[in-house]
Amino acid sequence: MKIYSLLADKISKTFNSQKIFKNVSFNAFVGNSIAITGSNGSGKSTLLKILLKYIHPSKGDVKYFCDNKEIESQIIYQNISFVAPYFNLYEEFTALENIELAIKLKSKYISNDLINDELNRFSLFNHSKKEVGHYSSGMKQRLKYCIANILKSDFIFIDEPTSNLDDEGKKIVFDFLKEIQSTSCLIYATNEKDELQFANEIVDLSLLNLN
Amino acid sequence: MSYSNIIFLKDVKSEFRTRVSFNTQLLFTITTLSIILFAVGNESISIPTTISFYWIVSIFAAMSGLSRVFVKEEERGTFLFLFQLASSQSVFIGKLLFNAIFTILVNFFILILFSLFIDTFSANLFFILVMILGSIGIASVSTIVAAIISKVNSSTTLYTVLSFPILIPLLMTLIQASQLSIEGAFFSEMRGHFSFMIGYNISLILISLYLITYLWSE
Amino acid sequence: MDFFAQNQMYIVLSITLAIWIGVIFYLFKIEKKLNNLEKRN
Amino acid sequence: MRIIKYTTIFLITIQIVLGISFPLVAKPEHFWQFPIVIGLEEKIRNVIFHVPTAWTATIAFTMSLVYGFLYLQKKDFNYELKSIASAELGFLFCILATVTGAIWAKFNWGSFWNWDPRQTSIFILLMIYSAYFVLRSSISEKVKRARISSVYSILAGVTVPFFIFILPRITSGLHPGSKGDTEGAGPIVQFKMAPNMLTLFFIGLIGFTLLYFWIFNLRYRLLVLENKNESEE
Repeated sequence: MKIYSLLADKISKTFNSQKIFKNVSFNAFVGNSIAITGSNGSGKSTLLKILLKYIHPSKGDVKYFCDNKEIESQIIYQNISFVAPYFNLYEEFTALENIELAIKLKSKYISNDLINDELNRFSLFNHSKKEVGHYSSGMKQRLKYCIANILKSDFIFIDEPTSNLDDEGKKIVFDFLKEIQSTSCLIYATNEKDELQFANEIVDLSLLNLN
Repeated sequence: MSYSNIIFLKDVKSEFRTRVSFNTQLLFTITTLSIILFAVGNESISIPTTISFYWIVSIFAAMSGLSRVFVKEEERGTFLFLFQLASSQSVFIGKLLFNAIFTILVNFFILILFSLFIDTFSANLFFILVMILGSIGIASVSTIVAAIISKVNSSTTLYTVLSFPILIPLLMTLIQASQLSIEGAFFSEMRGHFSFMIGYNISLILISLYLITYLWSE
Repeated sequence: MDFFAQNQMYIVLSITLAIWIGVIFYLFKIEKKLNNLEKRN
Repeated sequence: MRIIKYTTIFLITIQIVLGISFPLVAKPEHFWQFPIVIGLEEKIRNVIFHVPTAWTATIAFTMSLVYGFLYLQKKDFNYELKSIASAELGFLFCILATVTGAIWAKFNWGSFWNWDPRQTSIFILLMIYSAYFVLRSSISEKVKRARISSVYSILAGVTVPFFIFILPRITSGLHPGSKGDTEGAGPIVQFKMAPNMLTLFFIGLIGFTLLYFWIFNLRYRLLVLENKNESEE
């Protein structure tokens, strides 16, 4: 079993000379999940996107390690899954087609009944043939979790885990978070107090915030 | 390499489902061609003019259809989903394949329309070869500029302003080569044009593969 | 009037030189301003 | 920097004084006399300004391309400032080259603009870099603007050699040095000029290149200052 870890080293981000946060450092690994908290606009989502290497940090850098060997940022996408309310799946495809696309691109081979179990777990089984465009926002969010769980990526990033979810959805996601906390390196952003239970280390951006 | 085929097939499937840009391009060619036919009336036009009409229709159809290939991902918010699934190069090659085949199909459609409606126009093998090389070139320029545009979130007019200067070398050679091919030139006369177009396409694709990695993240 | 006929060339020369000297002074002025600005911070 | 300044002044002043004042004589004996070139006569003096500006424009654009590439590799913002400074200068010299070229065309071929291959190349160069500046102005965030404009300058840079070296050769045109023009004097001069004219020609080239480096240095230092207090606010 390879040990994966992520090192954030003094990351700071300024946007056109307006400082968002400074010197964020932590080391995330399997079993040491990180929660990023802070008031709205303190840059939680920006920090998450920097960790994903989707946004360049102004200072400091993000390094991924597999058995203490740095992973080149060109191929880091293979080990990452990201769940957030502000991106969409392919709405003209059905749930199965979206899942199939993700599986093929990550060259993973997963049997159909395992997929059906996962869909069942996230209570999407009887909608799996419908186009994602007709899904409610809660169902779309659950489908993103379902894809992340099927791929079993080593790094899982989540922005506002329980957004657009009803109580039943929250329960499913809480079980999911508890389960993956021990299997993959979890980093998530939230400001709901009851979600902090899944983190071993909390990074509070409001303290580091300057403005 | 197979990842880009998956991306290509995904784009083809989503194009079949929505059929948005395919219809706009076909309608575009029909309207532009009908305007030309009204203007020409029934007197026969010389070969250079038919060639210039052909490439005007083809370029502007490409300009209107191909610029959306990356912007669509940004607008519909699916970019972050794609970002976590594939590398910038495989997505670029996938989109490039889609654009190239898409342009070739549209150009064949224009070819048929032109041979039906304009009698002086008779496409031969060399012309089709020129057209295919030209479509690959147009597609490669459009794909990399579409990637730039998708990051700048501004109107598609910027797309035309950015891609036109880069297309000019290809356009000049295309017009000369297609003129020669229609007039029935031998291969030896057109070898210079073919080698230029092949060289131009290869260097553009290689440069774009290097540049796309810098366009991938914010 | 034949003064202009023979040596038009020197008129052109003097105008060009005038423009060129103007450019040089302009550049030196900018350089001086830049040096002060750089000394200040 | 000091040597560059004074050599520039020295070289270009010589070029202007000698280039304009040397008389044109049918059979030159002394070194300070130019041979008359049939069909050009006095208009040959345009070589003092037109060719050096075109030459400096190419250097400036290539330098801008190189700095853009370095910025992408090294992520050091100073390279980006050098790339902008060089692109602006390139644009200025390109306009100068177009204007002097048009004046030359007016007297040599009767009209200011007649789509001679070399004129189309300069025009397209202007279009490329106006697209570059339009692109720059449509992005607000400093670092993103730097990255995307460097990407575009490299992408457009690939086509520039085509215009300068291939296009004039494959299409016939009126410009000296294009296909079918025997006596030839394009950017790649066939050195049919008299030796003294030739030395003056090179003095001009070196002088203008040094002038470019001098103004570039000033512009770069200005941009650095601008960038510094912009990020201090």
